[in-house]
Order: sequence, then structure tokens, then C-alpha cells
Amino acid sequence: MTLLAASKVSLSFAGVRALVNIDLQIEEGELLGIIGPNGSGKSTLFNVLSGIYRVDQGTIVFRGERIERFGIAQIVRRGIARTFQNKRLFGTMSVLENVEVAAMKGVQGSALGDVFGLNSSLQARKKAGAIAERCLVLTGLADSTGLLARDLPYGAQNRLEIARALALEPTLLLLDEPAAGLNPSERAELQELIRRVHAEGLTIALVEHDVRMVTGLCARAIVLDHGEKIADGASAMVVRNPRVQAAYFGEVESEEEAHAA
Amino acid sequence: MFDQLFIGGLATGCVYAVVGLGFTLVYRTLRMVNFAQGHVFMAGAFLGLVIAERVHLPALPLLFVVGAVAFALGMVLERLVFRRLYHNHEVFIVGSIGLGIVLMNGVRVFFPEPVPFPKVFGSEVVQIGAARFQEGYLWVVLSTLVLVVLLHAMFTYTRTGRALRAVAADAEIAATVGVDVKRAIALTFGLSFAVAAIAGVLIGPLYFVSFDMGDMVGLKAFSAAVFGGINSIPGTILGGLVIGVLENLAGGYISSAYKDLVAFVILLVMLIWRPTGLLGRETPVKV
Amino acid sequence: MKMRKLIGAITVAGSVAMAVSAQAQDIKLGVVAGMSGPGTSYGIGIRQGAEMAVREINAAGGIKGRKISLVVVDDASNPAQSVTAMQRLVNDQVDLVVGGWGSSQVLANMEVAERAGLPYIVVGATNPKITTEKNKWTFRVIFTDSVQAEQIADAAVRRLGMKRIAVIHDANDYGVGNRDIFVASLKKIGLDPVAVVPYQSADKDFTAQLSRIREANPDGLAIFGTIPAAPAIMNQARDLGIKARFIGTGGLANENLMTLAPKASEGTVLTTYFHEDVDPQARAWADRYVKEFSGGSQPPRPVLAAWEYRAVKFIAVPCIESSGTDKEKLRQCIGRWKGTLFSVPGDAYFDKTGQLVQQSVLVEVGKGAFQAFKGK
Amino acid sequence: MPPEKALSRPVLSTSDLNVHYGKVHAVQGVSLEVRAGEVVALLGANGAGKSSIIRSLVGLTPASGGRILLRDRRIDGLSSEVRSALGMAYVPEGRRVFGDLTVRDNLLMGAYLVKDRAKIEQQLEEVFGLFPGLRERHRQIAATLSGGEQQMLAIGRALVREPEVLILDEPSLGLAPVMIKVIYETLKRIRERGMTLLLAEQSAHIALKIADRAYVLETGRVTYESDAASLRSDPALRESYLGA
Amino acid sequence: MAALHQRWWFWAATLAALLALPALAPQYVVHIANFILIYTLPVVGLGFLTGFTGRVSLAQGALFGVGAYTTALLTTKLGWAPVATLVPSVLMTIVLAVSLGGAAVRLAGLYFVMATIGIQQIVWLVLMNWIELTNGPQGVRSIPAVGLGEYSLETPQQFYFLALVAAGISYFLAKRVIGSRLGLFLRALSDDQLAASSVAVEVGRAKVTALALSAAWAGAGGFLYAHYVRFIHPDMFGLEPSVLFLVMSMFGGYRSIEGMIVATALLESATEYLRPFGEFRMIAYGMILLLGMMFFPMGILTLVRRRAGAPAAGKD
Repeated sequence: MTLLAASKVSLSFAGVRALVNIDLQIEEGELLGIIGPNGSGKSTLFNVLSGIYRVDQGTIVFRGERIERFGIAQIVRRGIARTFQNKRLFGTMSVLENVEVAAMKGVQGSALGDVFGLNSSLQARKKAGAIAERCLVLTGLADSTGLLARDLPYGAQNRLEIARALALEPTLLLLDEPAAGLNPSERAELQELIRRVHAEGLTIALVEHDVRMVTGLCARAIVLDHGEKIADGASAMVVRNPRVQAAYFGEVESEEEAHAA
Repeated sequence: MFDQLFIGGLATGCVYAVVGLGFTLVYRTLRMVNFAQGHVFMAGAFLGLVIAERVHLPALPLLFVVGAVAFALGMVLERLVFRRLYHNHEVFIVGSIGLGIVLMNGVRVFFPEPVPFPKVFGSEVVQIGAARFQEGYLWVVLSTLVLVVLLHAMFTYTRTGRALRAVAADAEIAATVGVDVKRAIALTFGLSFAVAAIAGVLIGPLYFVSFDMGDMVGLKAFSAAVFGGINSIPGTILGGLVIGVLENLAGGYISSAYKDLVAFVILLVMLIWRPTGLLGRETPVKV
Repeated sequence: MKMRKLIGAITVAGSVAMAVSAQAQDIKLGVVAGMSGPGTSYGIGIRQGAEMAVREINAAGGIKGRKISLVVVDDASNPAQSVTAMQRLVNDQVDLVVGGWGSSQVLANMEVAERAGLPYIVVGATNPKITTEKNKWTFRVIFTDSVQAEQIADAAVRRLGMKRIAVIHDANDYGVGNRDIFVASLKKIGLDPVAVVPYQSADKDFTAQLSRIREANPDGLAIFGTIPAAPAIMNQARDLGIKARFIGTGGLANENLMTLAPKASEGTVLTTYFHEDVDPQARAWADRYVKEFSGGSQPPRPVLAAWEYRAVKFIAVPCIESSGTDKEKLRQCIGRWKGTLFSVPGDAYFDKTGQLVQQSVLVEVGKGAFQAFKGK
Repeated sequence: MPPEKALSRPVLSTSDLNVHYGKVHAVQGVSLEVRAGEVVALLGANGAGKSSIIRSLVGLTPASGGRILLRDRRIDGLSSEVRSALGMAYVPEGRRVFGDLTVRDNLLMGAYLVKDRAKIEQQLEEVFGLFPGLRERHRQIAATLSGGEQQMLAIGRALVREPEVLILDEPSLGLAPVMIKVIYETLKRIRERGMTLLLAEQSAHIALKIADRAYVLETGRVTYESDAASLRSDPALRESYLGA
Repeated sequence: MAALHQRWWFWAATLAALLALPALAPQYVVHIANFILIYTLPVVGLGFLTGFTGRVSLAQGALFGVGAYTTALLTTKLGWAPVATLVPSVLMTIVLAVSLGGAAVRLAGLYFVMATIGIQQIVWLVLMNWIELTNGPQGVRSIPAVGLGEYSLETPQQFYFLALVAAGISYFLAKRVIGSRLGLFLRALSDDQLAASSVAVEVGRAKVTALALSAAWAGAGGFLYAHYVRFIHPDMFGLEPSVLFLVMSMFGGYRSIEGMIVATALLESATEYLRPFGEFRMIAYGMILLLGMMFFPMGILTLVRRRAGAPAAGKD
């Protein structure tokens, strides 16, 4: 069943076309890879899906509802959570609090109820605490709950972003270059984590520069280049597609050689 | 009555515009608001007074000397004081308010009472249509015009002017093409002090000079800058003139009780409707 | 010189507390006024008046052998601060307070004096509400707005022959208070003002207000405000071609009026608290005062110091002499006080509300100085 | 300049360069060198440390350890404007032209340190020769240019004062393919004039078209270093980038 | 400091000292203490904005005044009992703050400061000029004291306990707010607004709520002030107190409520100590602001913390 379907999505900034007629389906339960060279529109696509940018044209349907005009918070409430390429944690808050903020989404009760200690609010907070706890355990951060987010090592900050997104209990998780800046062992850990999360039944879309990681994790992948979708299919096949090769390695090499000579 | 109100408002508006320029110059370079600006205007008036009483300078040299001294003072204060306040805008605001209080009360120690300013611009009364006013009003308007033209020429045609604009646009990159950014910022403060001080000398002979004369003018000039666009020089000039004229008309035709309200209501409405002001360009609202 | 003052101030700050306990035998006279803020020049005048009186009394052996020590507290010319300032005087156990400048400040700080049961002689605030029968500890020696505004209204019509009177007033309590009484008094005489416009104390440019007044074409312009707005209004009115004669009340009674509006102020008629030409005693005091305080941070202005001096020397000290420092007795004594004061024609006495009943002085600005008014 | 001699001498070099952002160790002991007349590419994924190296070279981010040499002079303690005066020119990531200034004023800012007016005019002519589009728009406000034109302007601005070494950070980022081609054609012409270039690129294939040598970075370290020709044909590179 | 907070005896000693104060200290000191206690309300309220949304307001003095005027007018003109006017005062302040500043609080930081200057001036000018309602420059006098049954709190000593209880409630409520999900949301959005909205925090609403809270605290403070001073005047609520409150909330070190309270006490006492300096007093005050910001931009208390070896709490 199709969880999210974008059709003919276009967006440009000051005349520069960032996304051109993108069609995209994300099936329930899948782990979709999105690859493409730098500046190809991968992050822009995520920004559109998560409501940070509004599309110029096209529709996005998520679980039967049109969401392309929704704001960020509205989309999160519909069940799409995301992480950011350049970590956007709440630096002066503790690891636990970072995740708790997100976990609050799923619980009832009002802020004033919190202040006056109403029973329903206390229950709700307890529930949020439990959700947060679970996400931290899942991401291997259970031992550093009391640290400030900004004091975490880089690799752990990465996992904290994922934990925070998970605490929103999303239907669809968008991971934006989670492996950027990680060393090989951290990268392997991350891969393992994504697998684990996916195995719990969550639908994931993964933007990644590292093609190996995508081919290793995702059955299906799409490739973007200069804002256009140039390939869509089984990830192992997609990377062999000549257009994809060209996008990564440049077009006919001989022509270039001729120029250089 | 309209002529009278309009011309009176224009002169006040020129003062708002010139003092407001000081806000704009600093703001577009640092994204900070210097709340001592109004008191610099006041200090400039007293500087002019002290100089005019000691040495009998004609009007133009007097304006020049005061501008030069204020310029130097601005550079020095940047180095000693402002530089330590760039931490964030809250710190800068409170620090500059503190500096303003020090300036104002420092001047008060020497001049506890309002003092008449020598009539360096002549005291003839001029009649235009039904309006009568002192020659000094003409001086204010003309000097503002000259000052704006000079500043414009400086920013457009000189190497330093270009460098200041480049620093305002992107200080980091300006440094990589060889601009000494710290010096450029010091120059910016120098300029903002100079224009405010010159405005002080212009207004001095029209009214009296007193230690608290910068309080309200500072806030109004600030409103003018925001109204026109706090990062836009033409915007600030326009904002100053509009507020000066509007408040005078409101004072004359509606009620002088709420004359001062005009500037601040305009400020608030403008910020909500279009925070960048009439001619400003940057988008302040982030995602 | 400024530096020495600063060091002096620091030393004073440090020693205030000690001075209080060391000289418990002294009679303590509290003075509250603005030594900073917009009312500074008045505050300094008040302080000087008190200093002069206390110095003279102490030099003459004090009151029954007890010296007077002066406790001066700054209220920054700000009503919020002035509550604290008065509280400080209460705390320092002063025997009475003579001072107070600015109606807003006095209205705020008199509540503290009333609650503490401290006799308070107000010298520099004119709002009528300060002296009511309810406020039994508060007295006032300066005229109220009502007395002055009434008197100047009367003089304007009967003695100056004005027919078209316009009013421009500060939007503060002083200006509004004067305006209300003035307009009411004119009505009683059968005249309506041709224009009434307010301004804000901090205004510099009055062309908007004056343009309206010019349209009304008045022959007299009443200005209810203080320095520096009042002289600015005079200058600008003349620039605009308004020929009306200026009249006013005590707010204009400040020599700075002539400094700031040397030409425009000529011929202005106003009521005042003090004038040296009223009697030789006043002249002698004024000369002494000027001699003693010239060279300070502001030129000495007898008119600012006169009331404080007179209230201390001729009202407070005789009462302490006769009734001692018991607060209730002191209060009753002040209430009963009756006598003569220099520059006040005839006898003066306190009415039931604690207001000093007296004749005021009408002066005219001529040749750059206040002259006793010699009109009809 | 005789190429043999030029190649022997490094114009710009780092040894054991380190950069920290708070607790993040973004550049970890990188040593590299750029010889006169050479085009060197820094390749690597997002977050590999390319921009951090470039920023610390031009003096925008302080190095937390190691040294940077321009010719034989140690420059790592110097401010940006001094490094610029010593002959470094920088084309920042995302172009960052002075938006409020005209095209011509932007170029004049590039020549800020040149005092000789005739010389400036001559240099402007050369830049306009390289980018004829800029000449047509020289009175236009830079913010209103298209992305490609802004990139040309940024390069032009860096070139006006004939730097010893031109440092470019992701010059192809966010540009249309046609535009990238134009930019790289121009870079090639600049190289042919004997200019020394250091260039950070995520799109390896583009950079390798003009580079003589390349460093591949991963998590702040140099993991691979070689001449460009062999990198172009090296399957290991393909492997590390495409997994194909 | 951090260590002290966790010791019960620290709190017990503080409480004992606070309770004993009116019996031991001279009336004047009690009077100053009352002002400090009253001021902690608007200062802590402002803390919700400065510390937790990164928005600096220069209108807190005006909001304080709205609270004071509401109760003053209700008690003197309509004869309400003081106690009955607490809720209307707080509500009025909230309504005014949200209607004037609700749109502005969504602006980026510096633009919000600009807007608050407008709000401050507008409120002050209206208090000054709407004479029919506010008495204008005459101020409102003879405001009744707060009565508890037959007993009315007239003297500084009597009022002290009311102020202490009010400051205590304000402190604990503020702690609760900050510990609540709202506090969590506010801290999140002050760290990273985009990230906050992407974890479902309704950023606009949270900011308006913070503004409303800061107004509520200011209104309650104004209520106390009016019934303590018993004469109010527009000049008590001009730009000057706004700056003072802002400085008090910043000197404490942004996010620490205890810090704000200590800073309030220090700064208010300092202003008192400076009183005899006369014309030099304001210079000294200006220098405190200027030097404080130059050398302790994250709050003067960071100095104490640094000495104590604990990490400085700040938002850099």
C-alpha cells in the first residue's frame, strides 16, 4: 500500500529550479534510498515533504490526505518525522529532554495542567518519559540521558537525532544524510540501527551520499540529479544505470579528454 | 497652518532622519541597535556649544569640527566599549543603554540646566507662504540634504565607502578580499557618531541644548529607521521625514496630547505588517 | 573640582549610617528632593536653602543647645524613588521633613510620612490634593495651583485687560492643575479661553501647538509649564509672529527663563514665591545667599531656595524651640503657626488643611530680570 | 613560468592541520600541498571536512593545531585580510557575492588591495574578457544575478587582483549542468594561464576533469592521495563513491 | 551554588532568614526588601521571554504598570476590594500584552525588541494622556491597602509577608512552568526553532504563551506594587523600569530563576546604596549596566559559578 505519493512536485528559488516534476511513491514498510550528487535536490525534497518549503506545483498525498500546503508542525502531527543533515539538536537541553520534547506529541494534557500538577498531566508526562526512555534504549543512548546534547560526541549526536524523531512515533521517518561525518565504525553502528528500526515496522526514506550504504540497506532507491528524478528501482540496478553513472562520474569521458588535450 | 506644520515637521523629520542614519549604519554592519545614539546627538550639541563659545567659528566649519571630533570619539568608543558588546543583541542593547545613561548624566554634571545655543545659523525669521520660521530651519533641511548627498557619494564612489558596504553585506567575505573588518566597524561607529553629533549642532540653535534632549529624539529616530527600513539608508531618510511631518500634522490637527504616539504606533504597525520597513530588503522572519 | 565632588559623595555615602548613630543628640531635619533627574536644579536650590538655614542656626548655638543635623535624600525627581526616599528618612528617625519638589513625587511620598506620623512641610509642589484635611501630617508653604492660577486669571483680565486668552500647558500634573483652575476662574469672570493646548514636558518643538494658537489670534497667552519648555514656547511663539503677552504662574519663576528667552520673555507677568524687591529683608537674604553659593555647579537662584530657607528658619525651628521634638506636639505647633515671612506681604498662617494662607507676589519680566509688577 | 621549476615549489601547504568546532574534531591532522601552477582537488562527501580545511586556509576558522605555509611564510596565526594581502584568493561555498553592491563594485572589492587605478582597470578588463556576461551587467545589483552569474562574479572577484593561489569551495554546488560546464571551462582557461588552484568538490568527476592531483577526505582525514589521471581511471575511487 | 541548591539546610536557613527579617531589620531595609520581592515578579516573568524564547522585551515596565493601574482604578473608582482585583489585573495585563505584542512575538529577536519599545511608549503615553480614565499625570492616589479580613497591610512590616508569600508563589509556579512541557517547548525553541517545530512544537503558540505568562507575572507584580506604594504615576512605568527589569533578568544568567531573584536583590540594593551620590548616582548606574554587559555578558552570577567550579549555565 502506498503511504506517501508525491506527483509532479516542482519548486524553484529565485529562478533556480530545485525540484522538477518529481513523482515519488513510498510504500508502507519499505526502506527507500534517495541518492544523487551534491546539490541534486535530495535535501530540498525532504524539506518539501516535511513542510519547511512549500511546493510551487504538484501534490503530496500522505495516507490519503493532501499535505503539500501544511506547516511543519501539522505534518509532524500527521506522522512524518525527520532528522537534519547538519544536526539540529537542542544543545542546552539534556539528552533525555531532547527526546521528551518529541515524545510529548503523543500524549494528552495541557501545559497548565502540568504547572498545577493535574493527575491527567502527570500521567501524560509519565507516558512521554516512557516513550523517550524506550527510544533512547533503542538508539543506545540510555547511559547518557543526563548529558547536555551539545556535550555528546558527534556520532552520538547523530543517534540522538534519530531517537528524537522516533519519539514522535512517526509512520514515516525521513533520515537526511545520517552518516555524514561519521567514521567507518560509527557508520556501521548507524546502519545497524537503521536496520533495527526498520525491522520494527517503520517506513523510512533515507537520503544518503554514500551509495554503498544505500545499496546495503535499501531494496529500492531513487536517484535525483539537478532536481530531476533520473532513476527509480531496485537499488543494485539503479546504481548501474548509465544516467546515474553519468551523474556521478560525468558524461562521455573521451569528450573531456579531447578538450584537455 | 498646514504650511507651518509641514515645514516645522520637515525640519524635525530631518533631525530624526540624520540621527536615524546612525542607527542604520551600525545596524546594517552589525545587526545591532545602538541605543546610545540619541545621547550621542545630545553630546554633539554640547560639543558644538562648547566649541562655539570658545572659538567663534562660522556655521560650516563648526559643523565640520564637531563632526570630526565625534567621528574620532566614535572610533575610540568602538575600540574601548562597543567591541566588548558584540556578544548578542541583548547584551548590546543593555550595554548601549548603559552608555547612554553615562553620557547623559556625565553631560549633566557640567550642564545641569538647559543652555541657549549661540545663533550660529542666524536668527532672522523667514516667511514662506503663511509659514514663519527661523533661518535655522532652512539650515537643518539644507544640511541634511548635503549630508545625505555626501554620504551617498562616499558610499558609492570611494574605496572606503565600498568597503563599508561590503562589510555590511558579508563581513567574512570582505575580510577575505583584504578589508580590515575591525577597522571598518570602527569607521562605521565613527560615521554614526558624526552624523548624530552634526544633527545635534543643527538643532541646538533652534531650541536649547539640555542633557535630556536625546532621549525622545533617539527613540523617534529609531522608529523612523525601522519604519523606513533599518538596513536601508534611503529608507531611514524617508522614514524620518514621514514621521516628522506626520506627527506635526497630528499635533496640529488632532491633539498634541497624542502627537508622540504617532511615531510609536507607526513603529508597531510597520513591524507587524512589514518588519523590514518601507525600503528594507532583508527577511527577518526565519522558518 | 568635579573629581573632588565625586570623592566627597562617596565618603558621604559611606558615612551616612555612622553619622546617624554618632550624633543621636542632634535634632534631625530631613530634606527630600531630586538631586538627580529632571528636577535637579530645583532640588539643589532646596538643599542649599536648607544648608544655609541650618548653618546659621547651628552657628548661633543651635536650638536650646542642640545642633541640627541635616539628612538630605535624593528622590531622583521620580515618584517611585521618592517613596523609598521618604521611607529612608522615616528609618533614619528624622524629627521632621521640610522639602519635596514635584507634585507627583510629593503625592507619592507624603503617604509614607502620613503613615509614619512624621510632620512634613512641603516646599515645592503645588497640586491642591496635597493639602486636605485628611492629610494631617502634611503642611505646605508654597501656594497651590489654585491660588496662583486664580490670581493670574484675575490679573490677566482686570489688570492687564486681556480679552482673548489662549492657554498652553504641560500635560503633567502641574500644568493640568493650573489649567483647570485658570479656565474655571476665567469662566467665573465671564471669559472663555480662545484655545487650550497641551504639550509634553520633553517636547522641543511647539510649532504644532503654537500654530493652533496663532489661528486663535489671542492677546494673552498663559503658559503653565516649567523650564526649559516655557522659554522655548516663548521664543517659538515670537518666531511664529504671535504677539500676545505671556502670563504664567510659579513654574516660570526661575531666572533661567530670561537666560533662555532673553527677548521673548520681556513683559511676561507671573505669580511667584519670592521676590527680592518686596522688602529689604528679602533683598538682604538674597544677596547673602547668592554670595554663599556662587561658584557651584549651578548659578544660585534665590527663588528656588527661598521657601526652603524660610520654612526651616521661620516655621520649623521656632516650633521645635517651643514644642520640642515630640511629633504630635510639633504637628500641632506647625498647624497653629502664624507670623510674617520676608517677601510675603502681610501675615501668613496655616488653614485647616495645612495650607499656608498668604499673599502672593506678582512680577513682570523687564530688562532681563524679575521686577515687582507695577501695573494697575 | 617554466613548468618544471614551478612544480617543484609548494605555494600553499599544511602540515598536521586540525580544526575543532567545540567538541567536534572536523579536521584531523591533514597535511597537503599545492605547488605552483598546479590544480589540486579536495574530494569527499558531505561532512568529510573539505570546507573546514578551506575555511582554515583562508583564515575564517581558526586551526586548532598544525601549521599552514604560504610560500615559506607561516600564516596560520594571521587574519583573513592579511592572508588575502599575501596573495590568497577565495571563492566561497554558495558564492556569497556582496548582494547590495553592483557587479562592478563587487569586482572592485576584489581589487580592494590594489592601489594602482590603471592596473585595476586592466584587471577588470581581463575578468570581463573571461566572463563577458559580467561586462553586460556591470551596473546590475549582484543579488539580482542568476546563480551561475553570481558564481562567475565570485570567481571574477577573486581573480581581479591576480592572486598567487585561488581557493574554490564547491564551485559547482547548486548550479545547473550547463552552468557547471561554463564555470569549469573558465577554470580550465584560468589554469592554462598558470594560476595555482585548490578546489574542494563533492562531485569528484567534475573536479577531476581539471585537477592535476587530488586528496580524498573522509571524516576529517586524508584517506587517499594521488595524481588525478590515475584517480580518474582507478576503480578504487569508483568503489569508494558509487559502490559499483 | 549548584551544590548549595540541593542541601535542605540551605533552603531552611534562607527561609528562616527571610521570615526573621522584618523583626530584626530596620523598617527602611524591610521597605527595600518589599520592593525587591515585588520586582522579582516582573523580572521572573520577563525571564520566560529572555531566557526561554530568546526574545528580549523592553515593555515589561509598561505591563507592570497595566497591572498596577487596573487594580488602582478598580479600587479607587469602582470601590472594589483590593483582593478582588488581582485576577482582573492579571487578565487585563495578559489581554493587553497579547493584543499588542502577540503578532510581534513571532518576529525574529531583534525585531521583537523594536516592537516592545513601541509598546512601552504607547502604553506610557496613553497612561499619561487618557486623563479621563487614568487621571493622567496626576496619578492615582489613595489606593487602599490590601486587607485580610479586618486586618489591613499598611506598614512595610505587615506588607512584607504578603510580598514574601507572593514572591514565593511566583517562584514555585515559575519553577513548575519551566519544568512543565511548556518550559520544555520554550527551551527547545530557544535552542533551535526549526528543530522545535519539526518535533511538533507549535512554535507560534508557545511564544505567545510565553508572552502571556510574562505579562501575567508583570500584572501580579503591578498589583502588589500599587497596593504597597498606594500612589501610582505614569512615570513609574516608563522605559526606565523596563530597562531595569531587563537588566535584572539578564544579570542573573538568563535561565536561572534563582539567578534572576539574586540579581534583582543585588541591583535594587545597589541603586539604594548609590542614592547619596546625587548627580553621580545615574552615572554609576549606567556604568554598572555597561561594565556588567562588557565583562559578564552571560550574567554577573556566572562569575560566582565559575569560582565555584560548576559549569556556567548560559546559552552560548
